[in-house]
Amino acid sequence: MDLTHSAEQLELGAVARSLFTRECPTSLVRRLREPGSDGLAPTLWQALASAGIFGIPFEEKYGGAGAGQYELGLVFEQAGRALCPTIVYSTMVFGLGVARLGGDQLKSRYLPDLVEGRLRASHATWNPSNAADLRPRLSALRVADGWLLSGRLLFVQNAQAVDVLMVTARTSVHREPQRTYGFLIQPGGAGWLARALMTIAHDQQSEVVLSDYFVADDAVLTGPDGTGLAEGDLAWLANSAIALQCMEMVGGTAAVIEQTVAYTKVREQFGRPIGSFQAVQHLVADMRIALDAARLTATQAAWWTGRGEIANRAVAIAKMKCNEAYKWATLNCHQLQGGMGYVLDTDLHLWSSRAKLTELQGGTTDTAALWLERESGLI
Amino acid sequence: MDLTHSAEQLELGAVARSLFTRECPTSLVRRLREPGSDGLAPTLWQALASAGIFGIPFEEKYGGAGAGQYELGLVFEQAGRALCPTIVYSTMVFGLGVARLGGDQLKSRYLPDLVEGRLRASHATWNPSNAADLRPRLSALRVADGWLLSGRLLFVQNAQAVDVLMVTARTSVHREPQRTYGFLIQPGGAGWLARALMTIAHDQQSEVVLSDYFVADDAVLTGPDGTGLAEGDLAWLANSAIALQCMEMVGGTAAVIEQTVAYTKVREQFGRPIGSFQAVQHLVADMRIALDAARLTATQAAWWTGRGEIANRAVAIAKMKCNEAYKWATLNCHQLQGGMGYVLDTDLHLWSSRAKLTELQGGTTDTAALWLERESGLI
Amino acid sequence: MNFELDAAQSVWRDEVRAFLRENVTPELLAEVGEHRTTLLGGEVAAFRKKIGAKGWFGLNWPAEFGGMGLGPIYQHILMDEFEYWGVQGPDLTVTSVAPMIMRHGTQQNREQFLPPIARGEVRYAVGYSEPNAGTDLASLKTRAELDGEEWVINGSKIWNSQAHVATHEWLCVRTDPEAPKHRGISVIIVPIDTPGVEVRPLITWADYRTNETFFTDVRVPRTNLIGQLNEGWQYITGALSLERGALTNAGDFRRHVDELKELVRLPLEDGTRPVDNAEVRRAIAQLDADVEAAVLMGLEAASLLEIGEMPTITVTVAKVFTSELRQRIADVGTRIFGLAGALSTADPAAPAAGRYEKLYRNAPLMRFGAGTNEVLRDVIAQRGYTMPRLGR
Amino acid sequence: MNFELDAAQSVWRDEVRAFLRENVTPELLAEVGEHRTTLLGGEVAAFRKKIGAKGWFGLNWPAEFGGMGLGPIYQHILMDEFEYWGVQGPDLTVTSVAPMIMRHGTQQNREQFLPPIARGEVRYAVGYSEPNAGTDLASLKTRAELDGEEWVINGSKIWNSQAHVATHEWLCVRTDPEAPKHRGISVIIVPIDTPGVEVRPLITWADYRTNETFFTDVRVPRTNLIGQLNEGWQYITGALSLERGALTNAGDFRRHVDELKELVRLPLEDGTRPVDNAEVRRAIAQLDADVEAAVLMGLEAASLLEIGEMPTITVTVAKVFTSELRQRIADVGTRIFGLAGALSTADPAAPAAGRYEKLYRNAPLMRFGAGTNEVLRDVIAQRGYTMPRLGR
Repeated sequence: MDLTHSAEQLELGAVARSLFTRECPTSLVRRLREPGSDGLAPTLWQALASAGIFGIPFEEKYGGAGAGQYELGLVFEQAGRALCPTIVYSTMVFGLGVARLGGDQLKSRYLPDLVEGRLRASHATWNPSNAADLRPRLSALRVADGWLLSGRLLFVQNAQAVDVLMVTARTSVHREPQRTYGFLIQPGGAGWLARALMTIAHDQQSEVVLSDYFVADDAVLTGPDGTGLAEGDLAWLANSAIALQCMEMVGGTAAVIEQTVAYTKVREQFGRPIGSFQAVQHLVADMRIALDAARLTATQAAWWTGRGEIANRAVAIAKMKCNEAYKWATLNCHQLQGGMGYVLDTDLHLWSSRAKLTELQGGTTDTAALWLERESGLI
Repeated sequence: MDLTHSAEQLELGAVARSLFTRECPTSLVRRLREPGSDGLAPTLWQALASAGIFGIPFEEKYGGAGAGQYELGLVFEQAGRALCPTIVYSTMVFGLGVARLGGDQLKSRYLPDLVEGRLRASHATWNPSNAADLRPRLSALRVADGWLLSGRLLFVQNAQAVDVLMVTARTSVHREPQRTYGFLIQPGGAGWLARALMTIAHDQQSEVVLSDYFVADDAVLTGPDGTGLAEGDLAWLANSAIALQCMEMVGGTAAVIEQTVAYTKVREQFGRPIGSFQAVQHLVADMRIALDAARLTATQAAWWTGRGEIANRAVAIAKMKCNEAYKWATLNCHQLQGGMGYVLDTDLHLWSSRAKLTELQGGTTDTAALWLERESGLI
Repeated sequence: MNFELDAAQSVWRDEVRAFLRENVTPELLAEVGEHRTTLLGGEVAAFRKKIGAKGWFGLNWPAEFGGMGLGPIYQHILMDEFEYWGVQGPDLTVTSVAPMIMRHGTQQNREQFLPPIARGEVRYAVGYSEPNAGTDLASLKTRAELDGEEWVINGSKIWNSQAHVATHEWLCVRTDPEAPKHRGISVIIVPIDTPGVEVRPLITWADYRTNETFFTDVRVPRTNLIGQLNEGWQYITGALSLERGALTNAGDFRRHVDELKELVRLPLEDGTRPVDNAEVRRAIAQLDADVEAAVLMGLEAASLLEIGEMPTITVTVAKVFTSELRQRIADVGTRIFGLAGALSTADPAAPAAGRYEKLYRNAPLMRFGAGTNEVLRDVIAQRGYTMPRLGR
Repeated sequence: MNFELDAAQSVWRDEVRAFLRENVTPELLAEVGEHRTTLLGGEVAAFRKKIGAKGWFGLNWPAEFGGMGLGPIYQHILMDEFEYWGVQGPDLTVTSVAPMIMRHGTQQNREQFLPPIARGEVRYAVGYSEPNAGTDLASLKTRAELDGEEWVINGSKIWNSQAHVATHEWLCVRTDPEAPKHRGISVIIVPIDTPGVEVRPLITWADYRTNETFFTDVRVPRTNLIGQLNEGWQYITGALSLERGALTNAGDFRRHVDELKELVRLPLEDGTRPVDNAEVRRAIAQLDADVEAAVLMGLEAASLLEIGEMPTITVTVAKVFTSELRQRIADVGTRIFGLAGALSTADPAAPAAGRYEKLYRNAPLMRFGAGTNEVLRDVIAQRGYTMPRLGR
């Protein structure tokens, strides 16, 4: 039991922070929000690859650092501070999925490229409004040498910009039980139709409709014995993704509080900095208290999922606390920054929009509370 | 549409306030909380009778003032300020029940005495935890010249101190449909068993168990055509009672805020009155905002029920707002009064206990929200 | 005490409703939604003209100024209905600026400025805040100096909403720099097209356009001074009170809650209905109750005005309460539809056409605007309970 | 970063649990519940003796002072378990007073005062607050003047909890009335049975007894001064920090949530079960999540202490958070059982034997006690974010 970071962990956080500060300024964030942007950020991407960020959680035999998934969470905390484009996140979640669900052949095919920064990827293996809902949205029909996928996927991150996408589908094979398989598919081509969704955060999400979209057998995740992916593995992947997202939210929360505190120290009204007013200080204190609760619970969730545990309880709690901490911090920061922080020329709204989006992504506080109730046996 | 009080209404409030200030000091409230107290307050009672308070809502032909039930609410607002013993409330609710549900014979038997202050009474015609649940807890078996009541009633106010109690029971008569009748019964005697309940507010509530308790036909409320009491009339009575209780809660809320503000003006720390700190002022402002919401919604509920309407929506909203305003005001006043307000020698806890009790009485905020959801067609 | 509309009030409400039912078209609402537009186009202008024709711009003005002489309750009913329908009725020009001219203006002020307002020919922007004088309004620095028969104005105003569509500016200026900060402030009316006035857009997170307006050697006649020299502070604090009062009708809140009650019955993507979730029902019930309280606060303020009392505390309480409630409504409206709640007005699949996503971005403004809630809480404590004012 | 107990820590937790399972009897709990009793009776005394025999009173003391030399994590585990079981473990005497003597006391102080504490023979009450020096502790006025080889003490202390069962008072006094208010304060140890000490009960809303203690010409040896003359302020602020730290284990919170999860499955009077109500489930889930956060705050504070950092902000955050959470737990515990939640410990039909009704009355104390949350929020802002201190 030790809730402090090791020297290596502190160092990693500092490196990541300075990398994002340098390579992911808000000017980049703004550019990626523009209509028609593909959401890619080549310079940042290259810097992350060079710094070895993509390899952190993966085994050395695939080129990774084998440094542990929790360490990846530390990087995402810093990514959240800087509003790092979501393609980094969707790629890493894909990687974690392949590493957990794939056999050596698929891992060898994807992970080395991913580690080197040559692969951009995403995933759609849970209900984007409820990460505990793992029911596949696609059906898979058996054909020669492969499968035909059909169905509709909503809110697929970066679907139109990535090289590969991990999806799940329910198989339909004569005289066999229905199974959940994973499929690694390339966006585009026959049977692929995608529409960009316009969200509050102007991020890259799409609705994807597949119609008899062909996937060859060598890109299918069938589970260890071919009888389908274990629900536990899919749950672990979803929970790992939520935990990493919570780490992002923690970083975002810390960032807006710090920016706002800095503003209150220089903004003067009634002849004194507004940061000297007790009402302002108490709003800041309340944000800090919520941040600490979010940070500790997110850290716990990232640590346990990083150890390979499903950790439903820890993840549910983290999502509940991070959702509210981040959202209310941005709204309260608007209050403290007033008109100054409310115009599009200033940056606060970039975090505010992201906070609302991530609150809803994977599950609202109400939804996460249901996970916790289920885990406690209340339902 | 006019949300201000007439000169007469203002005058009535002022008279009631000075009456309660004089006749219902906290020394009386404390005495009535002592173990073994019967909850009666003869001097106060006499003063209320002399001032004509008991007759306010009743017709002149029964000795009342015919001044309107809303005016009674104005009195209860002042009663709530002073923590008036509940026997005034339970008696008036009984009176409203008789006036609405009874025929001329029963009204003539009870109302003149009540108006003159010669009758103390109470009632048990709804689930004390949920005023919208009107199902009788008693069964009534037909016998010669009357009925035998059996069953258990919980949380009957002043059951052991009153002259008469209005209860409802489900009739059981061969070849007839089950009906809900009202019964006006005298506490004590054969088939009556009561146990005092110990509540946080040290008020007078009892569990009453009736076993073949005989009631003569002339004390039965059978409804206009003998087929039972209309659910709408019972609902109106319950809602009227909740609305009046809400007026009490408003008075209590206002009282604790005012007392506490006065304390913060004289209590000095760090060389200045604590009431000059912005954090203290904002806590007071928040209590005031909640109080105004409670006051306006309670007033609305008392006004519509006073006009004879069931007013489910207005009553549900009033209960929701009053519950939270009163409870959190007392808890926040503890925060502002600190140790000084926390010892039994000082008075704040008298309101704090009452606030918790009245929150639960008739329905918590969650319960009242269900009334509102039902009224909105959401459930 | 009376919670029921009387016969005349009912007739009035029905008349307003009938007017709105007939004239609030989808085209009008579409144009209202376009906050970025530099000039409001034909639909809004035509709608304004119809309101003018009804005489409703002067509904609360005394007959001597060409108004209908209707009381605050009538005004409240009208504003409430307009808000419910999501369109702007009488704006600050008639609810706030004109009453101030009537109350504090000279006879010449009244004769000159009121008739065009009554005819709906002019529209005022209100110039209070400056970059360093927001919450601390009395620190304003924009100067007006008398040069013969003209005022020469230099300075700038920020958060100058509507300036890009206004004809005139109701401008607060410093006319005596030597006086203590609350003295030495005056109000001068400046036609927006006067040379030296420059309006630059500021676009907010809600896509709502406000402005920064610059005044460089702007010259207006000496007679454009409202009322007495250096007495402006009391005029504008009066106007702010009226403005806050006008914010509390909550008709739009009632509309949101009514709409949410309907929307939650529709199935989501995954076939479930939000209304089947107890948390969703409870969230709506909570909003419903709070909106009811907000509605009553507005009615109480109107009732107090009706009997001649200035409802300072009531409108201050209402402003704090409603602005924070608006944020909660927006939050609920964006979180009960799952991730679809994040879809914006730009997305055809957005629940409620993205109105709650937009409201979410809009809501922060009302919490810090028109007096930050922090200062207003001070006001509630200090004026509502005479708590000591000691350095905040 | 490691969220798992290591092998040695697990062994330790199991040892503590085994001890508690064996020694926390219904009789002990009944006596603990009797807060009004003037002297704690046989069960508590016997239980304390058993803890002393385990050496646990000195668990975090260095071996040189006869302690076990275990670190803050071990202490945290022990406190957490004791709280879960609802019994007092090592109290302020050993967790707060003794460490201060070790850190700041003279050699003679240590030799004289530590061994009896280690043996469990003595129990300290902590005398800080005075009627006019509560939150503003540094305004304390109780005087100690040197008269030859003795201190002569006059004044009074309030909220002097445990004084009626203590053997000694850890007393803050003013020893230099001329110095600025934070200087000139010293700490002197006063045996409670010294002539001139009078302990008068103050009974709180929670039936919990605290005291007002009067000191009239009380004489104690000069050597009872702790550490250096007039340096007391830094000792007591250090002790307060430790005290706040000790408040954040949240073991009792975890117990409440576990218990509520079970209680809501039992049918109420009317046959319904609270757990079948979605609102009740959600309220418990919210508490569950918040208690988890509180637990982690405590563990973080312990972890920081373990690596030699003083977790000032962490314990301050934790104190505010846990004290307000306690109030919410009590509120939920009294409102999910219908009106039966109002039944007190005195009523045999009370849900959970009235524990939540009692907690509801108990909870206000922790919000204003040990530093009011208002002042602590100032501390979080000013020390956590270096926000300017300007007259609060």
